[in-house]
Amino acid sequence: MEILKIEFLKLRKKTRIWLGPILVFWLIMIAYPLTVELLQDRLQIGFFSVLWIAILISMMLATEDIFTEDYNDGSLEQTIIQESSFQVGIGLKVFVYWFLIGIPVSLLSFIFSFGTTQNFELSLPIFPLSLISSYIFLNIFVLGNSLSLNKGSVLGALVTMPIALPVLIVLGKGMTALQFDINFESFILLLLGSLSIIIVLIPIVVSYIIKAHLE
Amino acid sequence: MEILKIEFLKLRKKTRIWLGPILVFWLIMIAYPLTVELLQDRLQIGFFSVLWIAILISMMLATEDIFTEDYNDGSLEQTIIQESSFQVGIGLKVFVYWFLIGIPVSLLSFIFSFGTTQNFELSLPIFPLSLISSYIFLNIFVLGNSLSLNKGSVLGALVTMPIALPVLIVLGKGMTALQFDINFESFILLLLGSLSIIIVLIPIVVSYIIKAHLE
Amino acid sequence: MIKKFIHQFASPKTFLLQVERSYSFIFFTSLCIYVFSIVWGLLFTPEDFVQGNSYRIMYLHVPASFLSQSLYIAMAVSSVTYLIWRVKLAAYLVIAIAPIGAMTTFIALISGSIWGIPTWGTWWQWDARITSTLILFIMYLGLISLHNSFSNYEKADKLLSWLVIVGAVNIPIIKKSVDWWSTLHQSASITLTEKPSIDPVMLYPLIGAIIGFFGLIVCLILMSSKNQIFIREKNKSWVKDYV
Amino acid sequence: MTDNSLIIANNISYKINENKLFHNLSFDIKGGRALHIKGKNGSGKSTLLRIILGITDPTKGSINSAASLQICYLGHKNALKNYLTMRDNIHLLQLNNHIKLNKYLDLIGLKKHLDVTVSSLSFGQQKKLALLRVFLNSSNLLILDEPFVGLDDDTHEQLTQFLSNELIEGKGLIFTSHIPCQIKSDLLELNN
Amino acid sequence: MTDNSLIIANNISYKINENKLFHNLSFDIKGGRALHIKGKNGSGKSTLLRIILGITDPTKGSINSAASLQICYLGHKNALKNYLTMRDNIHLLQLNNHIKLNKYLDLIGLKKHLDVTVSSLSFGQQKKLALLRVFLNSSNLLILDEPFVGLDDDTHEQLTQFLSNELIEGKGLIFTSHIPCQIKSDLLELNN
Ligand code: HEM
Ligand SMILES: Nc1ncnc2c1ncn2[C@@H]1O[C@H](COP(=O)(O)OP(=O)(O)OP(=O)(O)O)[C@@H](O)[C@H]1O
Ligand SMILES: Nc1ncnc2c1ncn2[C@@H]1O[C@H](COP(=O)(O)OP(=O)(O)OP(=O)(O)O)[C@@H](O)[C@H]1O
Ligand SMILES: [Mg+2]
Ligand SMILES: [Mg+2]
Repeated sequence: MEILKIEFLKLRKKTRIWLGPILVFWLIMIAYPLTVELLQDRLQIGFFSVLWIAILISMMLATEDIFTEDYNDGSLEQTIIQESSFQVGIGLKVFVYWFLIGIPVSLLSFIFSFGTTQNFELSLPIFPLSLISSYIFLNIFVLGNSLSLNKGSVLGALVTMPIALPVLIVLGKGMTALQFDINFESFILLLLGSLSIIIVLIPIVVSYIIKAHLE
Repeated sequence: MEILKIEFLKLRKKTRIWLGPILVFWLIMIAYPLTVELLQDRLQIGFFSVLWIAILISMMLATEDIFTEDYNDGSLEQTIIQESSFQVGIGLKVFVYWFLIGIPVSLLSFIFSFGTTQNFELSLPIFPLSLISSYIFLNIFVLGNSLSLNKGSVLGALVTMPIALPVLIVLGKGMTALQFDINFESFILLLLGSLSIIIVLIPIVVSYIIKAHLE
Repeated sequence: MIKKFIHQFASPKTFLLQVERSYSFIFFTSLCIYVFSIVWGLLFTPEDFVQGNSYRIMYLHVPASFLSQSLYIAMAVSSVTYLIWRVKLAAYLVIAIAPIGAMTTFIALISGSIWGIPTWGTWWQWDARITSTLILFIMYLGLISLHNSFSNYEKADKLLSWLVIVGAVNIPIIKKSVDWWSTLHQSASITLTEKPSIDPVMLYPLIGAIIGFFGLIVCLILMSSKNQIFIREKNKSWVKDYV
Repeated sequence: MTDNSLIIANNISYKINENKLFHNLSFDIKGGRALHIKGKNGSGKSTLLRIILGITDPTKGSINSAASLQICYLGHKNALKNYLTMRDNIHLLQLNNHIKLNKYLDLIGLKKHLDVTVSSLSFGQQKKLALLRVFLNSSNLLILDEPFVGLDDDTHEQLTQFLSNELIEGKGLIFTSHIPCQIKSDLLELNN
Repeated sequence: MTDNSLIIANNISYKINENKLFHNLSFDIKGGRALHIKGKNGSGKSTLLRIILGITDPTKGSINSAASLQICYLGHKNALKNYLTMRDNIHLLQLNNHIKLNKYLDLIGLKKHLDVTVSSLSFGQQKKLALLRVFLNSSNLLILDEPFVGLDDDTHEQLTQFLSNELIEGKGLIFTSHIPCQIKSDLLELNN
């Protein structure tokens, strides 16, 4: 619990880290209709693609410095020395990020979907879908950033994109399923299943990776 | 000229800084079709929005660390002491970024457009459009980043958004004009006009902001 | 006990001597098999009545596609070996295979694209399997650049191994993509469990081509791991003696 | 493990990319004793400390530590958040409720700067703030990597005083320093 | 401006948030002379150097500098790129073709580390690399903020030697240091 409190404090003080990605998400979603001619049905077609990409990008931005700063200023060493369960610490950290960034973004996703499609049935499932997918993306990018720690986020993106793209494929398929009302739950279940594995495995892997970095 | 050479050298050595945004651009463009059902005509509809957003985002990423790193490690002080014309230095720096990131991204834009629309007439103008808009975006984001230099604030993002959105609108309108073959040149001229003002003013403003930061 | 055995068996020195002894044998047999199969496939099999002659690019495409995944699996196995038993040789193998894997994936992409023009009428399609092969290619590039970005080899080895293992989730996705989503791309026609759905006249040269190509790639890997060993253990006395 | 040894190092060696940094070092640290590690730049002092901390694995040999061991470490890096104020940093270090906080804030003279962001503080003031972690430690082994760097003479003196006191109270101390200091300690020289 | 004065400070004062750091300081630096600025942590030494450099404006007073003035500055921060190798850093500093590069690389003993990334170097080695900028300078005024920090005794000695030589060659030197050193210099104490 102590870890949770500190992580929250840190993020609260550094507004940019959590507000930034949310703003970028918002920017993309606003930018989208601006760049298309404003016919309702045309708007809808590309809409969900843009939505998933926006979530992907904002989560990428959110995690960009998740460890770099602590690594550079030496805090990470201190954490490793003191904390008995480093993995749990990482898991909680990702959770805090998700709480402060993933949840607002998911809410915004729902709002934008409703605003665009004017279809409540279709928009409501967007909320759980983006909750889950944002958490998955966060975890994946955290992995990438731990790998590329002081090497810059690009390497991280390069390295994790291949892992993130399949999720996008599933999301795309899921939206089609939703629109044609076939078998939508199985996609949610598939994502939830992946998430439950990822949520446990990634913090463990990341803790090993970070320890290797610090050596 | 000396400054230009050093900037090029610096960027050449820091591959991630220029290659990264290009890769992210590429990845977004790849991610897009993954999230849509794979029918050629549906792909085309959202395509240009995604394209402009991808350019926006990759330019944002490109400039993200344009000063922070130099500020934190003390290089910026050294530059100010040595360089007689700091503004020109900044202008050149932005130019180098554009040369190494904006131009390849514009080329990729053209290629992706052609690949998706299979329409050469429509895709060719994408090249100058993205050349100009990427330069504008770069300048805008450079301004934002100079504002939020060492602070954990979102000041930069907040300031730059209102400036970036109009450009997106113009781009969107420009695309419509292009598709219906009306008055396309005037959009290019409008963008070129804005660029020519921005290109002079922003480096000057930024140089003052940075000096204020260092005091 | 097991650990000791592995370490003894997998000492770079033993490995190198072993390579030295068997290299030329593997090389020449696989070369013969590959050339023979290709000649057979290209000259002595009938034209396909749907695809005409264009299907013959299969003798390059199928082995390359097959190997692009197999090599990744080989890397993943080596990575696990390295992380659990700390076998240095395994780490050398991982980084030795990566560029070759990237190369074969690239061949698969290119040959597939070329094949696509006559058969599908397009050289590219955002189809699940093709896309995931592209992703695999990016993955290889990512692995290589990750390893290159460290000056401390031990660190680079560990990080690379972790990434390889995590990235292995892509392999089943590529394998299954054709079954999950109806796509343009052909589904597997050679499996271990079922009777092949391909005409035996084309099948036998194809199997030969796969085996031959496989052998040639193995030779490449052996060369590149030899190279790795020299780079990494250049300070060891036995390497100095050897050179 | 003898009665009050905090850490025992057995024949540890360390190689990096096949270059030896040190070879077959053995030593132990008891409560109440200090160990001063000396050596040229790049001789491996910091690396040795990190091995003792368990961050880095030695290539050969092993480190045994007492079950009661609690380490307070300060490295070359301050582990502070530059963009936060002193007050927030103290909060992050969870020292804000420490009973001796005020005493030591007075001692290092930083009380009036509590609301200044760390990046605006002078180099030495930042180091002092980092040292607060040491002054308020509740550990039994202090591991300090060049703690005297950047400190003015008064603070240097205060730190020496403090560390000597901790030794008297039975804590262990391992430190490196290129700057001569008055702490009674055993010496370990690293030469490559 | 007298004949060989490089910099003249007239009654400069500096306040930060209405706190005086120093008040009415006047001094001048001539070629061949060194000025050692002393003072407690946070007394404003680095700030004074930044005022001399023209980065910060003094609250009152002015700095006049000779037309020929060419400054080489090394602050608390090394101005190195941590993620690049030594070789690349030297390249960025445009010192890669300097005729004396090899001599000084040998002197500080970093030649064999040319392809190691700076972040892997030891603290002292990083400082030495930063000092390369000073060793290979082509300026007539050196401004060094605690250049001896983190250096081992040999390197400390070499730097002292080098700086003394530069003074003999007629260059000016302003530096701060908490560590005592053997450079013949005038003293400027800051007290608040
Ligand atoms: C860029 C385009 C293409 C890519 C990336 C690609 C990729 C692949 C991959 C990954 C495999 C899997 C091998 C395995 O499962 O072991 C494969 C096999 C195969 N591909 Fe392609 N392919 C492409 C185009 C084509 C085209 C145009 C054709 C012919 C119409 C084709 C025909 C085949 C066949 C017959 C197999 C063997 C399937 C089997 O027997 O298991 N591919 N390809
Ligand atoms: N990747 C690497 N390749 C080669 N050498 C390396 C690498 N990483 C670290 N080193 C070397 O390991 C040594 C680490 O030394 P360490 O930081 O322990 O020195 P130190 O004794 O603390 O020195 P200082 O007094 O300067 O703090 C350095 O000589 C450094 O050059
Ligand atoms: N925003 C601010 N608010 C209050 N005080 C500030 C602010 N910014 C800087 N200061 C004070 O100005 C002084 C700057 O001192 P400076 O860095 O010049 O010290 P110094 O003499 O170089 O010390 P050191 O020996 O530690 O390097 C410090 O006392 C610092 O607390
Ligand atoms: Mg050290
Ligand atoms: Mg100072």
